[in-house]
Amino acid sequence: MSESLIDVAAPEASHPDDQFDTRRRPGIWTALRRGKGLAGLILIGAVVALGLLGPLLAPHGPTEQIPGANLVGPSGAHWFGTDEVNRDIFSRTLYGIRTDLLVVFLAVPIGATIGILFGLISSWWTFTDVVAQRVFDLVLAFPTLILAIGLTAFVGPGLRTVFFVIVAVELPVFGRLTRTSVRTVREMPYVEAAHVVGAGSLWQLRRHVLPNSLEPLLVQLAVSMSVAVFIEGALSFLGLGVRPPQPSLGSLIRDGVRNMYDAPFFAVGPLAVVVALVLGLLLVSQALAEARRA
Amino acid sequence: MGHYLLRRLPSALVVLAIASFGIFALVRMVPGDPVSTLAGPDASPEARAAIRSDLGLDQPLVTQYVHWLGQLAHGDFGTSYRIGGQVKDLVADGAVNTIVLTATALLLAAIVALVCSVLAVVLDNRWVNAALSFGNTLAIALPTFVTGLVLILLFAVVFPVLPAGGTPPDGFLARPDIAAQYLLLPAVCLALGAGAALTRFLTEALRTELRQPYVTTARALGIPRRRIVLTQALRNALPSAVTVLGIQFGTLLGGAVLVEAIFTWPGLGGLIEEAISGRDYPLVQVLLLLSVVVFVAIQLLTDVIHAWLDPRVRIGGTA
Amino acid sequence: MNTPLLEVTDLAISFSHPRPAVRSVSVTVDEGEVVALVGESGSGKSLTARAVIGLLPDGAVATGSIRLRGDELLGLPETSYNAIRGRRVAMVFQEPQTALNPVRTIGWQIAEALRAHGGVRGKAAKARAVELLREVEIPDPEERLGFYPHQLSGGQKQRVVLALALANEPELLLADEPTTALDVTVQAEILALLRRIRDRTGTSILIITHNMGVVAHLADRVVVLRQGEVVEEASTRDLFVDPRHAYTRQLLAAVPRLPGPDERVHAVPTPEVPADAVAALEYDDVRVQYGSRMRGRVLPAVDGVTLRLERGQVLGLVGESGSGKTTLGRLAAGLVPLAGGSVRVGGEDLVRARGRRRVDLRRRLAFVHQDPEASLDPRFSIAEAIREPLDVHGISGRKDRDTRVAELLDAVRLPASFARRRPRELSGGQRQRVALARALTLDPELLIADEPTSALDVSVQAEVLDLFADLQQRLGFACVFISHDLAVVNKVADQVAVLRAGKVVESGPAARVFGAPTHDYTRQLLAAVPVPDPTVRDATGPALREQIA
Amino acid sequence: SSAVNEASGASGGDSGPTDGGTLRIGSTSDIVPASIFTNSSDATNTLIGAVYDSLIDYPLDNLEPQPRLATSWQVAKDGLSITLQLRDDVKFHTGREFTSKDVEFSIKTWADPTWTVQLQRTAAAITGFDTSDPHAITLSFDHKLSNVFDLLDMLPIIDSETFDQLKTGKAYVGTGPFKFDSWTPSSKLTFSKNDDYWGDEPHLDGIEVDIVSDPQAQVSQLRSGQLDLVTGASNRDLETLGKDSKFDVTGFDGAVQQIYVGADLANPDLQDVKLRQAIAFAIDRERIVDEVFRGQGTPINLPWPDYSPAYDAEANKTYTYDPDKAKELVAQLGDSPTIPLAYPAGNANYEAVAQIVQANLGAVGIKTQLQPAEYSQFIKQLIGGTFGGLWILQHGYAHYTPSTLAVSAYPFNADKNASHFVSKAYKEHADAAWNQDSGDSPEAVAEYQKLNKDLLDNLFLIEMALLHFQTAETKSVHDLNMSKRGELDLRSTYLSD
Ligand SMILES: Nc1ncnc2c1ncn2[C@@H]1O[C@H](COP(=O)(O)OP(=O)(O)OP(=O)(O)O)[C@@H](O)[C@H]1O
Ligand SMILES: Nc1ncnc2c1ncn2[C@@H]1O[C@H](COP(=O)(O)OP(=O)(O)OP(=O)(O)O)[C@@H](O)[C@H]1O
Ligand SMILES: [Mg+2]
Ligand SMILES: [Mg+2]
Repeated sequence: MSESLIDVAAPEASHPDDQFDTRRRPGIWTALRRGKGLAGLILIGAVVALGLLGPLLAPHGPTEQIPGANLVGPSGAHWFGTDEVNRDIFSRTLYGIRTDLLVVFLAVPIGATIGILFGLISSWWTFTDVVAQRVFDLVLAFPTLILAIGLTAFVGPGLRTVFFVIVAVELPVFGRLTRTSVRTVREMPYVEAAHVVGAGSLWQLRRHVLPNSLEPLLVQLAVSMSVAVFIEGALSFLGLGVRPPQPSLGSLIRDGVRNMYDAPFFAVGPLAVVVALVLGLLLVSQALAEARRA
Repeated sequence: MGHYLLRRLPSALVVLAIASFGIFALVRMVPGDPVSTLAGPDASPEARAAIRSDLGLDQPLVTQYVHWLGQLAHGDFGTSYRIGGQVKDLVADGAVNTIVLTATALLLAAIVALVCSVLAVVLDNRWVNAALSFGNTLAIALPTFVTGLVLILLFAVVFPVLPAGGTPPDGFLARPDIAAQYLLLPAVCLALGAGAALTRFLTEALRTELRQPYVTTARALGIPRRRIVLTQALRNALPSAVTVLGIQFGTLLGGAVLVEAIFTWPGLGGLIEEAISGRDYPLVQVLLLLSVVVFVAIQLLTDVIHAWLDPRVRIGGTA
Repeated sequence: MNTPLLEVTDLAISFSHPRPAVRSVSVTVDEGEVVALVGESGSGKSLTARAVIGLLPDGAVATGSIRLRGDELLGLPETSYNAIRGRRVAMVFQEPQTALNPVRTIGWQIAEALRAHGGVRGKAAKARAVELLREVEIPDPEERLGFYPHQLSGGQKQRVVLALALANEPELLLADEPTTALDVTVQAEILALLRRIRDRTGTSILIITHNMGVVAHLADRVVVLRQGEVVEEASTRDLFVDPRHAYTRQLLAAVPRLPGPDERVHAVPTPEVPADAVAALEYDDVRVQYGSRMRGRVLPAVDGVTLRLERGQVLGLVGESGSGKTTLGRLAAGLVPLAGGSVRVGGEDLVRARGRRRVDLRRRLAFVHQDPEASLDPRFSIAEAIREPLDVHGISGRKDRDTRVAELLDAVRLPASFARRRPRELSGGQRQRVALARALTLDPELLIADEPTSALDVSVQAEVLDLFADLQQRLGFACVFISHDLAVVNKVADQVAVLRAGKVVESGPAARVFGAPTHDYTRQLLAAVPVPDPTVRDATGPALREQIA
Repeated sequence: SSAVNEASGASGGDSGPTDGGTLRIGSTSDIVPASIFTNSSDATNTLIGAVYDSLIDYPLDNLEPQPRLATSWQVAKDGLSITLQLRDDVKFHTGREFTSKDVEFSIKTWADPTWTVQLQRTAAAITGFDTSDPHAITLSFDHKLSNVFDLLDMLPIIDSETFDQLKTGKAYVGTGPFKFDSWTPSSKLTFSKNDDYWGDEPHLDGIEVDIVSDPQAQVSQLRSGQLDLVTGASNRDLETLGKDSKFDVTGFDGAVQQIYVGADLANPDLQDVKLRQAIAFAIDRERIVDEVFRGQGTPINLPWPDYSPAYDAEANKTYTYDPDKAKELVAQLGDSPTIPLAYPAGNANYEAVAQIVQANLGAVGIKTQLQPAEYSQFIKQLIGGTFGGLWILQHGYAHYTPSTLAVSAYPFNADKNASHFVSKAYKEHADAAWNQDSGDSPEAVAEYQKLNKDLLDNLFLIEMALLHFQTAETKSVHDLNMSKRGELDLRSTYLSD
């Protein structure tokens, strides 16, 4: 009897198959290596590569004015046509990508990071929460335009302004979103469980609350990155954005739209790039969200 | 809910007080001044001095601020430098248009987001998802000034079925059918971006909800997926969507500036742009203050809706 | 020969990990029959049941055959399944804590279940909901209809889930541990209810349980599972009398028992406690109220409790569901705001302690949540979850921590390979053991264990309890042990407190309370304990209770 | 029912003037009541042109005064006063009769600096008013006023009784062909026909001015039939519309503006005139006119149109596009640092011109940095003279008596200008040109030559092009006119259907 007891009570570890259970968990990286994630990465990669290799690929300088080529349509010589001051739109698009990469992949993440940190930390205590939320209200209440004008007063127009404006615009968005998630997640028993074993606020925030609040933030990040190009364009529209003659996707699209009736081709190239970039971003964010849900 | 609002009121008032000062100072910190835009480049220095004292801008800043506060306390919002009328009337006129436009857009965005995300989740069909996802991308990627002009080109110029812009000549109430036609293009244009972003959020949130154990319970009871999504998952996913909508509202108001310009919609967007470029301090100040009030209110509202949607927030405590 | 109601043949279920979760299970349930599925934790009981109702977790691949009255269910499209679920086959899931929609009232959820099969609506639905709640012994059913899940105690939730499953009077009820969170009296009611339903409507029941008493009490036939395979199948009587397989014998041998009436001790000397010793935990006239005072509706959950737990002792908390056991436990961990009285841990007030002191106190204290599923971060692997207390306090190096994790996994009888899994990929009992392992990580001085073994089969439970006793002996920690299983409490606890409606009705040394109960309620409890012996089935339960009462 | 059908106007061929219809005009910017007399926006211009009459009218293409409210006039021998005979059949829209008192009131209003009209100094120089005859007035001057007719052409005769309402934008009462009905700020202005007009009764029943700030939206609404006429379309759109059989583009050659590059001499790099000459040689004016303004302009060195008494065809060719010469000049100066080049942001034409100028200058070795500035800020910099480099802007008034420009247009002001250009000679010449009996006497012309030389030698302001004013309208709009002031003259305009 006692023999058999030992035999049958042996823990499940004794099962031989278990030794092989060492596969890597399908994580974020796997999600990016197939399906949607891969397609998104390729799109983003292509746009980034075009931007980085711009100087090598561009047939003309970004500000080079080609005599006589005034707003001519797409052709072998000018793939995307030329603009109203005789510049090659294709070349400008390539250089324009570089500007937007900076905005999309630097300004938005910076704003998002600060916003998330702010939202995380402030929402932990009631007092800071109230203060932070009201501050976010205030910042959100100022339309982008006014923020931009206000900021130009201090730093002057240009890429820097665009950068600051986007950081300032994204900060409260992420702050508020983080706070909402935090309020739900912090009620979860597993956060309490960490609290019980003595984990401090920071630990709970970093290890439990943040990772479990990421879904909406990931979506917002993709959306914000997409919208950044547009904010950049709108600012250029008001003369607060990237200064001419420096190209940017937003200002190229804006110029294209200005010439919509005469040169409908103008905006197509830059728009295609933006759509590719946005599609890439959304696909990647979708893939990541799916991977996190799985 | 009453006491809940009451509890929030003091902080809201503090925000308004701080905002009023912040706005007052900020507006004056921005370079350029109302006198030079009013007087134009060719005015003589005397002319400018005359205008300056006319507007009371020669007074010390603190005096001006106190004066303004005093006015506000009496419900007097001042007179516009440039346009000349009572700020109150100007804002009221513009506000009606803007409210109609943004409310319609918000409604459209919410409906589109609800329909699209529920469709995506309920059908869960590859092609439907791909189509929705692509539509989404376009809506997010295309700037308002592109979609606006394309819409006008399509529906007003090439196929002239809708007005290219402007507000209904007889107001919104006289002929609702006509008003709707005037409203359609700008509202759609404004709603696109917000609607698309919201769709993304809601779809993700719904997908997450569908993995919750209570959904398994519901499925085990034989409740069809469609119904689970509509009556249970949606309700759980909505609070975060409402927050996003509250945040999106800012973007929406920002977009309104552009949309109002493209569609010649005489609302607050155009007014604020004009007021800023003309450094029309009284008008800018009131508009910004209004914006802050609206935002504080919107945030209050989202919190209330939150509490209304989620009993755990409303009733408190965890089991 | 007539076809059985349910016929599962050669069911195998596998996931991406190499070892199949279910290898080959064949079970039949005849019309009106109650079949019990028992076996080792993690042996595939829950998965088998879920396969029947077509709700296997993502990534599960099932082969074999599942027939309901001869119709194949495996591989049936979702839409056809909907007509079957709830109406013909209903299921009560193992973990009731998260099984309810948090933002809908329970009344709504029951009405929705009724609506799903074109049943009653409106007023009639409400009446039926009240009836159902009453049937599952929920007090004040009319009022509770408007409650949200988070306002109910664990046992109440479990009963609501049962009510949901019974709403449409299914032909087959799959009940996965339907009574784990219930106190014995309610459990007895539920068992009686299940039997009543079977008798009245001819509903067949496939019940999964660890409680051999429940099996003995309810089941006609027993199927014993181990490592995804059926090791034995027999009628209840035969199984208890003449278990064939070694595992079954071990299972039966491990069943903890309460002392029989003749073994009862009448006077037990109270152990000597030095008068000046600092108690490990002290409740002094503690009061807790839930609900908002501003709404004017206050529910006293704990009402003037005074208890004292000496160092190195185990205090068993028993009592009906919703009587405030969990609340008392949470109080000790400083998780519930006090409405009155004081709680001292090692002589210190945890609620008032601040900063380092608080962290220090916390470190010496461990807590096992009643609901292990919810208390494990879904994004943490098992290893991370167990290691977290070490990480938090920065104790020892990385390697040592990993060793410790392996040690603990082994101690709770989990294979080391589970370290990489997420909580979702474990069975209920496995998760509970993870939660226990996590609580033991830091060698606590005070352990608050809220139903730590409710989801464990008796064999594993026996081992875990042995381990527990061993550790307790070695480390000398004090423990608050909350359980519905009086036999278990009897086995581990030095002191016992019996709670009812937030008040202590009786407390004292375990042997005395269980041996010579002085309070009626305690006697009721003891009488309601199902005896793991099918032959005495009729002598227990309500009948006996009445006798005693 | 469809909003489009209800909104779309009549269209079709022309069968002679017909009465009726409302002309819907798209304007870029709204009126600003506080500066209603400054020609500051196209809507203001339309309002002034529709509601008010002036005493005299200049034809578009010369400077010979024609009667309007004044039937005849006589300048005194000493050039220090003028007597005008006024019409006696004119009534304000309120029904009140128009008299010489109203002329006095109008001139005095203009002399008030708070209205900031360009000819304020000229109006202020009129100090004596003899209004004893209600239908004649004698104005006496402080000093000779060679440009008094400019004032009489520009000055609208306003009603003193409703003046308070004018200040707040509530009412605009004049004697003109249309009566002001309503103004909805930043939305629209409406006017209706003045049935008691002293001249030929207008054909149109009314005018509606829609404020459509986006030039492209104007074109869209014109194309979709919501507007009949737009004043703010871009040159490129005008070109396209001109080719479209459904639309007409009308040019008004006499009402001109000039686009120029200003140079702030406070910047040490710009102090050397050689650099400014290099700039003048480096700019490809032909290209700017052709590509940006689609041929609707003339390259210039001096601001005057060809009918101006100050016009000098030869002098106007002093600086033609000559990059080599520019390079030579730059080479003589050695390296210069980057110079800021400001322009008003958000305007496609300015932006394009600025980029071309930058490229032109870059090609000859002058480095510049573009500085788009928001309009309000730009004006402030202009007034304060704080550009510290180059700037691009337009100016007007060169199509009037030349002295008007020198004494009234800010960039040319000899006393103080944005260029920080101070020159005794220039000031003397400007004053002398003003102090003439008549704007086209040989003495005056001699002074203009001196002024021209000052401008060309000092180049504190480098003229680029003279721009013509254009409108686009549907084919149903006929007989459209424009005053020299740039106001639409709709007295004889009619809509065909
Ligand atoms: N979602 C999943 N992914 C991977 N493995 C799983 C999953 N769910 C269960 N398993 C594994 O399948 C086996 C059987 O699980 P099941 O839940 O059926 O056990 P059980 O018999 O109900 O145990 P318990 O009595 O502890 O509830 C276990 O070893 C478990 O680890
Ligand atoms: N957050 C809450 N809000 C309101 N009431 C609550 C809350 N948590 C618990 N209660 C109520 O307090 C009482 C005691 O609950 P508690 O969880 O302590 O019971 P329990 O003895 O642990 O029951 P079980 O054995 O069912 O787990 C119950 O009546 C319950 O409904
Ligand atoms: Mg199980
Ligand atoms: Mg409990």
